[in-house]
Amino acid sequence: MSHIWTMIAKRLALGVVTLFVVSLIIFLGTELLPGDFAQEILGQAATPETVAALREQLGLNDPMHVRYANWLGDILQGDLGESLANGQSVSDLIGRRLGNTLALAGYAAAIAVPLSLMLGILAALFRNSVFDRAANASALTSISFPEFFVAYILIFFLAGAGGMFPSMSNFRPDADFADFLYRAFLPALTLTLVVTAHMMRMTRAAIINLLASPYIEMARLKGMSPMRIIVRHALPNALAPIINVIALNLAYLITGVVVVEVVFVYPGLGQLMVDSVAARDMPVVQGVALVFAAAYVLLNLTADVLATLSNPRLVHRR
Amino acid sequence: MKRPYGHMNVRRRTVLKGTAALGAAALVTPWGTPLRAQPTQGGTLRVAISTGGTTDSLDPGSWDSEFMNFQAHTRNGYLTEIGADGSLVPELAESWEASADASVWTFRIREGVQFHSGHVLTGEDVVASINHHRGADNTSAAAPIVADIADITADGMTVTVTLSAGNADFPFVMSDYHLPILPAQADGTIDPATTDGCGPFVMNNIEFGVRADYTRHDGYWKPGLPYFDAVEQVLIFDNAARQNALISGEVDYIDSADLNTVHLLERAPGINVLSITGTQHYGLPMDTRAAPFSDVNVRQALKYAINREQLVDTILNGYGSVGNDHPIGPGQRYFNAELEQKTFDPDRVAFHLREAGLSELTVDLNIADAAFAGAVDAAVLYAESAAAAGVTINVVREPNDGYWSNVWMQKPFVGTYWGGRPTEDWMFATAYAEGVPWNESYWSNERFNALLVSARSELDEDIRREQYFEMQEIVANEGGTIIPMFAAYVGAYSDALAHPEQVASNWRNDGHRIGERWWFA
Amino acid sequence: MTETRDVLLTMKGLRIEGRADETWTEIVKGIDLTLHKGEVLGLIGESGAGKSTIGLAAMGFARDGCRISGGEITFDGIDLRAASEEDRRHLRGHRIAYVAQSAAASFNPAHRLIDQYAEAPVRHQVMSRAEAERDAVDLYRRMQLPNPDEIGFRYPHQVSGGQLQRAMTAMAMACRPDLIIFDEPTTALDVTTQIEVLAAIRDIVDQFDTAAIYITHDLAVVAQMADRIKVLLKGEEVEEADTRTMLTAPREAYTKSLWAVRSFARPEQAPVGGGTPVVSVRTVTAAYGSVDVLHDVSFDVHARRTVAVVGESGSGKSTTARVITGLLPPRRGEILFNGTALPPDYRKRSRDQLRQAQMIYQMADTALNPKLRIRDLIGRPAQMYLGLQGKRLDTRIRELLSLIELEPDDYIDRLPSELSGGQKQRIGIARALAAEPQFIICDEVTSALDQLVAEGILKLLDKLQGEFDLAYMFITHDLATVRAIADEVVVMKDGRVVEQGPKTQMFRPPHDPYTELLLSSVPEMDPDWLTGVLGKRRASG
Amino acid sequence: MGFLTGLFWLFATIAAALAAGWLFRAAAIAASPQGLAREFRTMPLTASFGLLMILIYILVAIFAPALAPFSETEIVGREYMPWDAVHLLGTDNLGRDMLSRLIYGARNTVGIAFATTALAFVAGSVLGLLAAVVGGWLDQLLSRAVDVLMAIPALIFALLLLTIVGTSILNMILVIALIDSTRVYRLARAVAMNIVVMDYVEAAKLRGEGTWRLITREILPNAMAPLVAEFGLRFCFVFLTISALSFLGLGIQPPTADWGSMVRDNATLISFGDITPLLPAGAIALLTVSVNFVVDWQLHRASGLKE
Repeated sequence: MSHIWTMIAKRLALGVVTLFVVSLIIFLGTELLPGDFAQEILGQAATPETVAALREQLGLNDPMHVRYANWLGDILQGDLGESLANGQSVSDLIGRRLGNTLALAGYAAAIAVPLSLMLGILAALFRNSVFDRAANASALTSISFPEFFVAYILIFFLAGAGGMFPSMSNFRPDADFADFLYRAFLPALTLTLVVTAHMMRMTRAAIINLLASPYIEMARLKGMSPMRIIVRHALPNALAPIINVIALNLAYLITGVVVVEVVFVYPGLGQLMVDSVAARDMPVVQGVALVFAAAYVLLNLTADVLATLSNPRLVHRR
Repeated sequence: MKRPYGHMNVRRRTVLKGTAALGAAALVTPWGTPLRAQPTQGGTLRVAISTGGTTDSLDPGSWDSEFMNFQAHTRNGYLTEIGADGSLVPELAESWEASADASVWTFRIREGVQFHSGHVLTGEDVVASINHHRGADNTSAAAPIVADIADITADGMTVTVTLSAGNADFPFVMSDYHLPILPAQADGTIDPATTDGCGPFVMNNIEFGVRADYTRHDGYWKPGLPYFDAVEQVLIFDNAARQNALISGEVDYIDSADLNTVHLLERAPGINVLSITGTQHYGLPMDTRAAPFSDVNVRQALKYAINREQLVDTILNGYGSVGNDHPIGPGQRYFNAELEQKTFDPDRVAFHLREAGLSELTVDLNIADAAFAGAVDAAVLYAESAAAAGVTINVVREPNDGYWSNVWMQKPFVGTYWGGRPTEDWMFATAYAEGVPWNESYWSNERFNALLVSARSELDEDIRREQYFEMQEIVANEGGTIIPMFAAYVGAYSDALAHPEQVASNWRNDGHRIGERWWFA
Repeated sequence: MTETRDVLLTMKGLRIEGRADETWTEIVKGIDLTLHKGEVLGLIGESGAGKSTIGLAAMGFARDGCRISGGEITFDGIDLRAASEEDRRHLRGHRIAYVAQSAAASFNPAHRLIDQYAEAPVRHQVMSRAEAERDAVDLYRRMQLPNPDEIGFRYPHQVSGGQLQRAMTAMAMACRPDLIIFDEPTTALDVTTQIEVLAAIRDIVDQFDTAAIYITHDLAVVAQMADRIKVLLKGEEVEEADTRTMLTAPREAYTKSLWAVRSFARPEQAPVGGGTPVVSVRTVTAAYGSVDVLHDVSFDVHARRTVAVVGESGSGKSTTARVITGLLPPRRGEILFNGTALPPDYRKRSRDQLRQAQMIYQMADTALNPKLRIRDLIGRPAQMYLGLQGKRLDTRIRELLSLIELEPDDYIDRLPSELSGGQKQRIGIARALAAEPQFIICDEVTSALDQLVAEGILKLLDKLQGEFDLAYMFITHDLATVRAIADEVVVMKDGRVVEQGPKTQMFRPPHDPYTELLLSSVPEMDPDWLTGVLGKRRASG
Repeated sequence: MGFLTGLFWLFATIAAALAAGWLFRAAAIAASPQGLAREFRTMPLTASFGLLMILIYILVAIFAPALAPFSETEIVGREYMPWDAVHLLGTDNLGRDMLSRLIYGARNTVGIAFATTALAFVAGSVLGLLAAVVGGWLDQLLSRAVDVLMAIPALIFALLLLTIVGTSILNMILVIALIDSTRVYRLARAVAMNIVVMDYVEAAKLRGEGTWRLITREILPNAMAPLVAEFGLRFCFVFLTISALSFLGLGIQPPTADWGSMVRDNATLISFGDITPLLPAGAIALLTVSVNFVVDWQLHRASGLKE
């Protein structure tokens, strides 16, 4: 097992480097955007004098590399800084939103992952049947509609006047878990529809890919039932690609749901990032970008570790 | 409740015309629902606001979104208040008087007003609150409007303001939403991060870009107010989501309806649409220093080449009124109703082009939807009508992000919007006076500038009206900005809500005072 | 009465079709077969004979893309074609078991051996999981697997190929079936391993008196295992007889040609009397990472001579080839070509140096780009090294195709997938020849081929060597091949040369003990050979 | 009752689609030469239907000006006119002919999505194959760079880049292609890694072939199947990215008609049960499903799994 720990350590180190480069790219990217925080926040209602004064006050007149170095220095001491816009601590700001984002991602994943695995397995079992084709076609259809459109359709049918679910997930800060499940149901369902197809197709493909293997034929010749062959003999060997695609989709659920957040008024990180980019609120942009990149790196790492653990060749060396 | 679409159109048009004729703030009550006479107490008002962001802040100097503007009036009190009929009424200032040249103003502060924290209002609080926006290098958005204050002092419950030049409208300025009265600290400043206030509701929590929750301020000084027990204010940026929230009963009121589908929203059971034409207007400023816009005939030609009716019908879906190339709204005190309304007129375009010595005219219009909702579509429509009048307008689409930094007041022909200002002087002084920072068209007119200064301190109503009428005429015929339309504030609310007969037109949401003025039926 | 009860399996007029391009073609064309209880029937034939298909049909099973289209299959009174899929499934693994060619591929890599062992008995409700585990250990012991108590708890990749094959046989025995289908169970193994597996299989089949169908293409092997032998050709029966009769007196011409396959051997050549060798491997030590896999390997290859490098898998044969071609620069030592040292890394070698040494691979399937046509496959070296273009290139390609005895017009525009295994290997040879080299490395070029086909390839290589004065380095584990084609032999074990010299010397005692083991492990066409060898080894060891 | 009617129409549609596929396949077999005809014979009805649809989309895109009754941007009537004989699908929010915009939308949307996907594939697969073949520092450099780019959420990255470079169609194609190419790179590299170990690649290397020839002749043809499958999915992800960008105001800019923006512009109607926005959305969905049907067929052929 020690080699797995070595791998984790190496990958974590690499992850830190990735985060560093991501922060640099985001920083430069935001630098290249027209206008700066002072101009954007004061907007049309600002005179050149106020803009200049605010810029001076926030230290935006320092050269670029100085500002980046300062920011990096603070980060290394665990300080994400304060929002330029309202002086709130970036870690507080992100902390609250991150909780929401993770909750929604977890909610959607809790529906989507088992669902897509099940559908993928069934589609592989009944491959080329009507069920397979119908599942495939409806999955493709559901991912070919834009997210916001899926959301609107769900709202029309499931919310609306006298609907079963609220069209808005903006819950009170003191909401309890049941309330959360109720209010976040539609966004979670939307995200489920968006990610299920990809995972289902990969599950199906990964399983079918193995069906020509000699050990599958062996299982058939041992008189095993088709279901057992798929679940017991094909699935464990197909886990690596499936885990990878699940990780990719989980990363998407965490980092890519700004549109769903907007439609369902869900206070997540995506909206915070978009707002902060528009306002050029650099510390917040950087903070969120780091969180996103870290989520991606960690999920990938977890996927690799799980894929490794699912493969006895890599766990039990000779 | 359902009515055919065609019917609605007719009704809308009639009402709008009526509005213009009345010259007063317009209120569209849906198909004559009788207004409840007797306000009732209780309930939680849930309001969805359309703009705002995580970058909002509690500092009054930074407020620029509808979200913060709404919380400003829900939580705070102001020295003066603009009433539902557009007149100025006392709020925290009981009364005021001016010196003869309108340069020294004395405000009498109301006794016994309590902040939510229990602190009792004095003149010191007023001075501290105003001073927050004053001083060199002050970054407050309100800094320009208090720049004329040379000195402000308090003596118990009296506050004396000395201006560097006379201003007859100064009490109006004190109603600006950036200038809430907040409790002074020991050192004579206010805490810009405070959630205290002396308005009708106590703020329990605020999450920027998300929501704010309030409960009734039991010690509120206005007798019997507010009617609601609590207010929940949420931000819903997406048009469809906002409308869905109203239809599905998640909120009671939305501040802005999608003009594309407002006719469908009106048909939804239990939903009322509220359309208010105030001072909000959309414009197309030209840089009057740059050729060909430096020639007034070119400007006039471009003004006659736009089809205003079509823009109001298409871009505003009828919710608004045509503009006459000056920024004064039909509901304002000194609106010049006698001025000839410009219309689409190819002959006049040809005439002015001849006067300018041009056989043809081609200009670029740099615009983005950031300028106003539907700005690009408006530009496309404008280009079509102008083409019919022999003028070629190339619509250059610019990115929304960065529009105000890189395009507006940088390119010679662009789009803009103004929420408007409650007084003629304020509006003109902000965007039309020579050399002011927001003079979008870099326009300068001697007669206009002189009139502006003299009207400002003029206390005689008739002379003042005459002067403002003339200024509107000068701006309309010589100014550098095409103002084709005044856009109504179109909101919607559920049947459960009731409001006074007259709804204010100075801002959205009954002057952002729904919390104080409305009730559950 | 006794006669019918004794019969376990009958097939009558069995026909099986396979699908290619949406049309069905018959691949088994009316086979009759009878198998009695406790009897072992050998099915023998070349690839395409339908051996495996018939073997699977005995389980009522047809591979994807195949269907049983006619005839009867009766197992112990049950009509397998009429039985429901459910019933057939219940027979499989329970009363009829299967042992596949490659145990390494047929064990599920995700589960431990014992889980896979227990699956059939538990699922078919023959015994409980605990009983199955105990039983597994017992069978592992009988199969003479090392550490029978714990080997079941390993994953397939942790167990060697020979052991896996035995574990698979044990697994097939788990439900004590009446019939086992052995589908080339030792083909993928080294000779020294094969002999152990054969012995173990024979023992266990004897012990439980299980009937078996033993499928192979290796006559010597089937001779050791089967009571009767059936010879198949292209889905039809050639003849059937009991083993001794078949070996001593084959009736049909085809059978006779099969028997004669091992007769090819090129004439002995006089030893090389000096001169510069074409290729000289000088004290080469090479490593993968930090582990040395070759130690001080030296040998020479002269023009018109064939050096066979012999050894089991892992002995360093192929690594030596990689060092010579420059894919693996050695840690020490060097490669001389006509007396001049070659740059160790192929990327540093000149185009002409690359041209002079060519390689022919074991698996023609992976050695030919499946997306290129024959014209491009063998035209490319000619075009690249010799600058042939257009008409001249076309002529040269046709010439090469004639050399390898393929009709140019027929084959020039085919894809590799449209060729048989032997034809693919010929294309590999043509590709090497196209470069007009002096030296060719043949890496197990015949081990994936049927014996008749393999012999054809060997004869072709021999002919070409004479025509073009080629030097061959022949990597193989098959001593029959060595006997057939080599002039000199290099025996390798664990990265070292254990013995080298002219072929004649190598096949004459005394030997290095390892060479002895190798030689004695090659099965012979004598039904008593296996018993004899085992007896001898037991006596000496 | 409503449910049964819905079910009836669903089956009727599927039946009609399969019938169309069958007819198309019959026609294709009859019209094409021997070798091609054999390919078509193996084509399942779904793939045949998909191919037919793709063909129709291409024709519509090419002949848009001839097919559309009105111009793309011309305002021909009042806003939101109902369906009638002149404006078959009514008018949009500015009074432009809906059908004409749908037809022009085929040209813009399919063209842009295709160009973007193609670009992403060329860039991603060339670099991926190069990394696999050359290995060493180049592989490390490219792979780490791709890791970094993939760690930045795609939509937000696109937003940032588009804001920097401006929202022209060309920029949008480049930006989305850049982001998508990282995904293609990963796949191409993984696939190529399995191919470079093949003997025929070794043979080509030993022959002294150059890198470019190794990639184009030896590896690429053998990596096509998984890449083609990925192309199908990427193609619809590009649609989605473009429409998500439209949602956030950075997509294809008006007055150019594209389906993503048309869904966006009319999306609020769905809240009132008006099906107008379903038309462009359905156009996207139909194309996506069609493309993937064909891709599935090709993949099935390439996998060699016979069932």
